[in-house]
Amino acid sequence: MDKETLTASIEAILLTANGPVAVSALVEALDEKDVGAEEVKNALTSMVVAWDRPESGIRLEQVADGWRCVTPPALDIYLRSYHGIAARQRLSQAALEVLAIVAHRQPVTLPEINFIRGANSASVVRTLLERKLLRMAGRKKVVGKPFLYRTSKEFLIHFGLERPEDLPDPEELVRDETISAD
Amino acid sequence: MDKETLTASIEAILLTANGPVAVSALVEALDEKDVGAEEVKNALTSMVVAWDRPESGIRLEQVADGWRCVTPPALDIYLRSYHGIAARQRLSQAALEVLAIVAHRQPVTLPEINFIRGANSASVVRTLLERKLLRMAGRKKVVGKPFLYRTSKEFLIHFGLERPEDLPDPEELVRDETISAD
Amino acid sequence: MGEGGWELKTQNCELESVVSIGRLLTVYSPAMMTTVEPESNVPPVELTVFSGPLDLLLHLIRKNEVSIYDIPIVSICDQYHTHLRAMRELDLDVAGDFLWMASWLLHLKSKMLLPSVVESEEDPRDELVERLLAYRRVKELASYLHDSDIVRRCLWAPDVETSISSLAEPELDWEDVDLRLLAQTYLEVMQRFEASHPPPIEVLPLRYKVEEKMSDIYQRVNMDGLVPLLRDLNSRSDPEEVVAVVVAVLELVRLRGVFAEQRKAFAEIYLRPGDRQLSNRELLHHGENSG
Repeated sequence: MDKETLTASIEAILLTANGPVAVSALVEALDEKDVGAEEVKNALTSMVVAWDRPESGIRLEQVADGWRCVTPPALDIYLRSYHGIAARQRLSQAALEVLAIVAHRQPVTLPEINFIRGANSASVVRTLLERKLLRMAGRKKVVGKPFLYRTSKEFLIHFGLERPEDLPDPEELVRDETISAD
Repeated sequence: MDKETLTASIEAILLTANGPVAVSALVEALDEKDVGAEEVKNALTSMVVAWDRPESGIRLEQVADGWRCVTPPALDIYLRSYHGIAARQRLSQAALEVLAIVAHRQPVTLPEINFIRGANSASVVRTLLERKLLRMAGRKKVVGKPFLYRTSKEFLIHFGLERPEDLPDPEELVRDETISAD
Repeated sequence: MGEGGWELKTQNCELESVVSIGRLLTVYSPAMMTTVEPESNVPPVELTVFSGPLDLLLHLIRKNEVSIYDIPIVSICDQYHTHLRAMRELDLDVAGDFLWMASWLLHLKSKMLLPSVVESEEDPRDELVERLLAYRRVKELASYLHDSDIVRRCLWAPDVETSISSLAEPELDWEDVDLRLLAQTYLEVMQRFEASHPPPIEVLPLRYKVEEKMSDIYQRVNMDGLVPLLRDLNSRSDPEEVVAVVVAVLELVRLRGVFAEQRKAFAEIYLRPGDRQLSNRELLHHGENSG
């Protein structure tokens, strides 16, 4: 397979795929003798550069253990205008806190979340489950068998992370020990 | 609006639109003083040329009611191959329904599943057996001795459960899983 | 401390943006401030003042510019209670979590006021400090996620058709199928099943026994010689009784114990004695069949 067809095939797959595409899936789909993970990765890296131009309406990003195409944030205003979307529901402070706790300590139960936040988080957790940013991941082997929660693939995609571990260490985010950072 | 942003915006709209986009819709979405139908048409014509290269995985074409992006037919073979692979990681709504029925009523026979779903589920059950999410568990002692199905060990692992009995009561789970855990 | 403890309303505007809606008050933490931008035409419905008691405590510590490791419990406790009072005056729903923290602070305050008996005794504030530090880390991460969300929510994924039509991938990602989705799907399937298989109509036994009505009418006809059926039916208000009477009459006519006559359509139906004498057994036998 020549380099041009390789690039074209990857582009076509990424644009029609439903979510991030793993390199291994690309290699398997192309199924050509001379195409290995290295070739695919090289092609992807060149594409990242090639697409990063002001006249390009699409970018390539690495997220949730795969690659996906997205539009640049600056074009959101025109896209919202075309698709007729006035506003999106945003995440409340409580929701962001619950996400932070789950992302950092998963798998985690609701009583644990409540304790860390110092506030009841039942309805927030439910909303986040409905928005598919959290998912249930079994039950903890303690009295009452509380459900365990994890962040979902959707969470990684939304926040642009490859893995939950890629979130910054909150310890480093705290800038001042005496006066709480803001 | 400069020419580059114009091109990028049009590209982003075309790629995220589901179906052909009329020039008038583009003009309306961009809603800028200096952008008229002429500018948009010129940009589109330049894009047709720019995208028509061997390393491009997408083409721009004019159809009856506007402009749309399509993948070149030569890449069909790779797209088919990729989407086949992707389907393996995914589950159809029918498969999820069968899985839910077996999970909550196991052991259960195919005629029973068919009766509840109101649709023949033989091929779905076969797929779920192949994916090792269901397993056969003997035959029911009724006329015809139909096979009984249960969820598999893989199923339990995926949902983080130790035993099938740990599966929560669906009514309770959906109503107040987050409240009762308090 | 200003009136009702809401001095941040006037003094700390650059830190906390305060939106007054009637008597209700919305305080956005700094992280939330950026989202107050009129991206939406939906008014902010969330009237949480602080996202929890720990959030309020952190705010007080920052405002007093004191160290988190050496919290002046007495003064912070008083300020905390002033805030609670203000929240109640504003009719805000003060959650139990806030009250629980209030009592903990009171407990700490009393301990701090007691002369320390043993020098090496553990600082009663240790647990609180630990929880505040843990919560602050959560807040930092939440603020990072917030900033990320602001940019990332502006990204759109492509939706390109292929020249081949049958490519539609199954819609569900197996990785994201969890217990909740499974339970929801099960309930939907069962709802659909119940909707297409409505329960059989339950036939309740008549409250009036046909055989009773039969002997009743049979006796009346034989006694009076002539009974106007429609007038009789009109005098009965319970439809179930009307049904029982009609069935009883039909049965009596069938058994030839009673004759029914009507001169013309819609005219009165007269019952008169038939040409057979009915035994009690015949009247009761019917009852056995109709239950």
